Amino acid sequence: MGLEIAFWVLTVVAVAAALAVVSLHNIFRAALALILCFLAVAGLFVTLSADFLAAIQVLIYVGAVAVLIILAIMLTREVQRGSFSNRFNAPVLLSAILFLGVAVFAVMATSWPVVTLPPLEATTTALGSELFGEGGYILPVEISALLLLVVIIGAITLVREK
Amino acid sequence: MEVISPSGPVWLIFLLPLIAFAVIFLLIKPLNKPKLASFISIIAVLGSLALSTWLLFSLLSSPEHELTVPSLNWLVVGGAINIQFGLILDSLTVVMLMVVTVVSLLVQIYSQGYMRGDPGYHRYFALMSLFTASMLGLVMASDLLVLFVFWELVGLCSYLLIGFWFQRPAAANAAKKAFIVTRFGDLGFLAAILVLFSQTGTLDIAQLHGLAAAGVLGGAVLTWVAIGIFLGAVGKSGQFPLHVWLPDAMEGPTPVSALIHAATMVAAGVFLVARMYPLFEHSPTALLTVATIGGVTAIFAATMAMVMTDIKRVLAYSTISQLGYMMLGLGVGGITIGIFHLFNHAFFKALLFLSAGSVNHATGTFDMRRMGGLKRIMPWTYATFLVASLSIVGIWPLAGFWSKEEILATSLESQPLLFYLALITVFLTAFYMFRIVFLTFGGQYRGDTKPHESSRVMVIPMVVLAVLAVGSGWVNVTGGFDQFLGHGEGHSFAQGFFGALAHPLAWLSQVFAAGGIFLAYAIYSARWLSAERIRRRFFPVYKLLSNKYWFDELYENILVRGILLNRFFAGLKFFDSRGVDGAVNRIADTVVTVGQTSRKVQTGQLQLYGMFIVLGILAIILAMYFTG
Amino acid sequence: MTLGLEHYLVLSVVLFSIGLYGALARRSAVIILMSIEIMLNAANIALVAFSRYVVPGLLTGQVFTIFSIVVGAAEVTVGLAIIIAIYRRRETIDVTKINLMKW
Amino acid sequence: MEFSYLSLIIFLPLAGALVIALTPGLSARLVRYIAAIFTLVPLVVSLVLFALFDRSSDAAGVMQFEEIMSWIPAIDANYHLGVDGLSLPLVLLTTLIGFLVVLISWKVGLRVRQYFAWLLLLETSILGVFCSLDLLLFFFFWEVEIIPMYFLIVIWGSGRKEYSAIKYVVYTLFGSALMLAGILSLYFATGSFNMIELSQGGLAMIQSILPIAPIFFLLLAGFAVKLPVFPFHTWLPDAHTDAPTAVSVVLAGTLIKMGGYGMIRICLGILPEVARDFAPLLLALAVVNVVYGAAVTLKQTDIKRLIAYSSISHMGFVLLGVFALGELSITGAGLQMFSHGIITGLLFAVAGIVMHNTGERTIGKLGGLAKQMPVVAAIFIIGSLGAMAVPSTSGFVAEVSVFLGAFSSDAVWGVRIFTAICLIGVILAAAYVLWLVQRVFFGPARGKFDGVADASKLEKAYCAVFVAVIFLVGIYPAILTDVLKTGIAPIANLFGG
Repeated sequence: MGLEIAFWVLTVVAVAAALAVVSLHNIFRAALALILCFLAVAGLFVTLSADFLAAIQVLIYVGAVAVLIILAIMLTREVQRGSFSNRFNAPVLLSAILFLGVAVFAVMATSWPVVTLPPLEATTTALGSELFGEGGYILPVEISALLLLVVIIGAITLVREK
Repeated sequence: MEVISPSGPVWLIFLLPLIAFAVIFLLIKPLNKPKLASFISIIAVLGSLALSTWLLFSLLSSPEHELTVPSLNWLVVGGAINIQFGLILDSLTVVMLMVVTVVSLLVQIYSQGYMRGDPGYHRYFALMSLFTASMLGLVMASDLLVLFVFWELVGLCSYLLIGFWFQRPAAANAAKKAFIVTRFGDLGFLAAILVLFSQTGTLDIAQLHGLAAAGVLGGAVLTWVAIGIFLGAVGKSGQFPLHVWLPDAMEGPTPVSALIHAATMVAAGVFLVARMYPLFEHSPTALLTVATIGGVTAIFAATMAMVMTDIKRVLAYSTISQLGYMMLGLGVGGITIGIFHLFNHAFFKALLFLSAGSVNHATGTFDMRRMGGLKRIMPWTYATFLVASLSIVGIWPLAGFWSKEEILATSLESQPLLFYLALITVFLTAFYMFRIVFLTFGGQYRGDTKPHESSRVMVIPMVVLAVLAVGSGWVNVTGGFDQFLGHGEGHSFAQGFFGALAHPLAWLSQVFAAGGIFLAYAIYSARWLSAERIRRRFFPVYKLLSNKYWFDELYENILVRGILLNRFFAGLKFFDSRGVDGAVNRIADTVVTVGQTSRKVQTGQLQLYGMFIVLGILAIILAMYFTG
Repeated sequence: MTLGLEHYLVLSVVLFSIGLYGALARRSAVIILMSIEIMLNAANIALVAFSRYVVPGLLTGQVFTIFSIVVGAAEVTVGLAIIIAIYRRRETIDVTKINLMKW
Repeated sequence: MEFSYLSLIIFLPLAGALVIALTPGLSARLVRYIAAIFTLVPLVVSLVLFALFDRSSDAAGVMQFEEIMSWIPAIDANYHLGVDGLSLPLVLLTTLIGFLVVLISWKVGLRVRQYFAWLLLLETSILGVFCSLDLLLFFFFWEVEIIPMYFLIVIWGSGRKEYSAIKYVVYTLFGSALMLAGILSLYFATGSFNMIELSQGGLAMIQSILPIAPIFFLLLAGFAVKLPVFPFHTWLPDAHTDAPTAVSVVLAGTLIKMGGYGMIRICLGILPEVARDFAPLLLALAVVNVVYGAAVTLKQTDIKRLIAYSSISHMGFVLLGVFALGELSITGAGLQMFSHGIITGLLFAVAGIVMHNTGERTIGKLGGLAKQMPVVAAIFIIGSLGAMAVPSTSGFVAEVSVFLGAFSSDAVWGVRIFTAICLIGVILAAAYVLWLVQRVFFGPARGKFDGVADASKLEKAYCAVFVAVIFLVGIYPAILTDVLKTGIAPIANLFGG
């Protein structure tokens, strides 16, 4: 029961925060709403028994990404300009709603192969062995590391003053 | 048919001048030895003459008057075509060989004097050799296509020789005109060749003769083929209505005119009809066409000859007129009559031109109004010209008489109307020839330069030709020529010589001829009648004649320039650049415009693209849902 | 009614649609980037939900989510760097005005 | 397997192009000599092939000097070369012209290395077309040619060169796109790219229900643009007019022959039934080409443009010969392709000399040049004689074979009428050729051309080669007909002789 309450609360928060991100005039506030949204998602991860993921979500998204975004907003002085919609506001909205309808319909119409087993509880260890263990995902992990390195160098190169 | 051996010398008859041409063009010209060029050319034609004479005697001693040599493959494609390069060695060939080599030899000797000092001396003799070679090849060819090859080469050589002084626009124009007008005729010839080939699968002349005789080739097809061939002859021989090139061809050097008018170019047409005569024989329509065109041309050209003031032009029209006689002879009589006139005509017409050239050499002009009184200054030229004139008029017993009499006699039998035309032409011929004689040689000299008799190298060929102009006709006095070429009765020389006068027709033609001469005397020598007053009296006629019936205007200005070039072809060009190419460009422009317009859909706004991507995905999902 | 896979999936779809709208309708590059992050998160929710309800014993979905988060972080970093670079040059990050490459 | 003569011929020019393009620091002089050597050797080799070629009647329809290697096994496309009596003369023509154009280009001074590299690449692609026995390989070589042509026109051309170059490329691509569609349809219908198999198996090989008439027209489109056939001809005058002299020579001499060759080899050889059905239509187009082309030629004022239009008229004779479907007429078409290559090549080369030396190309502004440049005039006149098919030149033999063959062919309805109309082209040819000669070379000499140089030794040399070939073929046509018949007889047999 508690799980359900948590789900609904977090859902409401997440959706509201997301709506705020796309509709707020003030970009800075939008960024703050985004952080809220991220946090709500982290909570949702918890309700899905993905505690390690929830932690990462908070660390990376709330900690790193959100900070980066705010930093960018400051650097580009976007706050004064504000957020406006472009010429295609209405059609895009319509498309998005259509998409929503179709996707929800698809979700509802599909019979998912749901299993009623209980979830693993201590996911951190399991994840660790899954990622680094025998027959696991060690190569993608290494590639991710490389990717991050490239991203760092790329970002530095891009923003470096000539 | 007996194979002549050795056959090498026979081939040499036309190869010798051809070799001379190549040698002069490739070897002598770079050395710049003009004298050598003329000697090589003359020696070559002399060799051909000797070989032709040898061939003549071989032929005379052979019973069928026909020999043969092994032929060579020329154009052979599987079973589709088999064109042999062979030689026909019959009496017709050998007569033509003699005419061509003799006239060519004399003309070339004469040219040594006439062309002295000309910068194109080498080129002249090289082309003369080629011209002679082509004509010799033409008369010997055994296949119609090979004959056509030489036929075209003859045309080409006359193009190059008429346009010899290419820096004169008139000469260049005349050359072009000659080639194109004769090409019109050649079109008929070529069409006839195509029909013959598609009907029979062969172009061998002897075989075609056989097919025509056997009746395999007959009816309308044969008539059309014959008329097509005749069209070729009309072009080459300057018959009405394709005569317009011949007078203009006077722009070439005078010896060239002599050769063209006597032995080569124009003779080729008459020869062609004679060569293909077995085809004509089986089509009365074709024969009638030949005779009619011949008769009409004879009088038509003679009328124009009466008013020309340029001595060479008068002679040119007289050639057309005489060629008309030959065609008439072929049309009403047969090979022998036409060819006999060609044979005689070759000598006296060559002589007339050479004499005219001699006069020109002395006075520097061809305009008879600026001549006169040359009788005393140039006695040799005068004498030879007079002989030739009497011969062409047909005065007994000169050469022209014998052949012209035969034509008149045979035409009276079959086509009386054409006979009257021919008879009037006799009168006209006498008039215009003696108009030249009196205007040029009689009276007082009206020019500015100091005329003189020509050098010996020019006079001697003229004298030789004069002898031939008197005596060439006598070969048939005994009927020998007829027998040689075909069939006929023989009789003694004396019987023939004087017997000809026993016929009343002979006297009639003599009276007409004398009448013409007398009229010319009355107007131009004795001046009992004023030429000026006659001209004014008959001014419209004079105008018509001196403008050559406006044929040149009709062809050049109205048909070619006015209608074809400026209207039709210009229209086509406009259509090509605006219509066809314009359509292409318009299609290209349309594509560009469509692109310009439709690229606006590509706003460059990624977000719009994103929206369409979403809509696309939705469409795919829905499609998948509803279909599957 | 107990919580099921459908709940999470619908939530994911809703978030995704919101992000989609934001990414396609906003002018500011930063907002667009933020919207894309929302979409990424929506996808992550779906991944984790599938992992939870379809194969509870395995953690494949979560592993994927980790990679997804890494890639998302990388994307944000580069994206923001580009935005800043563009801003330096053109004094704007309005995407409708960034059209030098058009045509 | 015997020695790969054909690969050698095809790829030597390419090798030359690579040497020129990749070796740094070559002097212009050296580049010319390299180009000359790398085109002379293929010429010599093709002469050797010509001598070795089996002319006996057993050789009819047999490919000689065949080479075959797998190229793209997945779709059964092979590197398959070979020549028969039809293609060998064209190979010889291409190598001959290929060598001569290097000499013609001797005076080119702009970006010499690039120029000769493109020129050599061009030769490789044309040779490849004539030697390919695999449709895909054929198409490959067919397309490669566009690249060097574009650059040659656009960089070394004159006048509206960009326009002409683009027009050339677009036209050619238009045609070859349709042709590719045709080739692929043929492949899907029969499962083979092999020309020999296709022509021997004929339509019996067609397994699917694809209609064959559209395939025929798709294939024909590519050839028709190249030949060119009215109304696809307008690229030709533009390209010729604006291209540099040597490229005009290649274009007229060999490139447009690819069209005629393709028609005989592919349209006739592989799809004879359709060819017979549609022959009257194509003959009508041939008549238009001949007469209309000649009529438009008469009104041209630019010396190169005039020659270009005359090509359209002359290619009409090729079309006439091909679609009259008789053995003699197709042989005539083959002769005409060879002969036109030499004659028009010569005319363009000489026109190039005139333009180069006088700096003038409008006919009306030229005149009396026979006085100042007698050798050039003589050579040009010889070329003109060929163009108006005067006997003893190759043009005569070719045209007369076409006429005789077409008129006596009974494979096609109405062929006589079409042939008869085409005769008009003969007169018009004489008219425009003589008019051109008269306007440019005859008449009083003009003072402004007094210092104009006559042909140089090199120019005399290459013109002499052209002239020699013109007369050789004209006087002794068997030298070509003996070879042509082995290739053409089997194709003509498809139409009952």
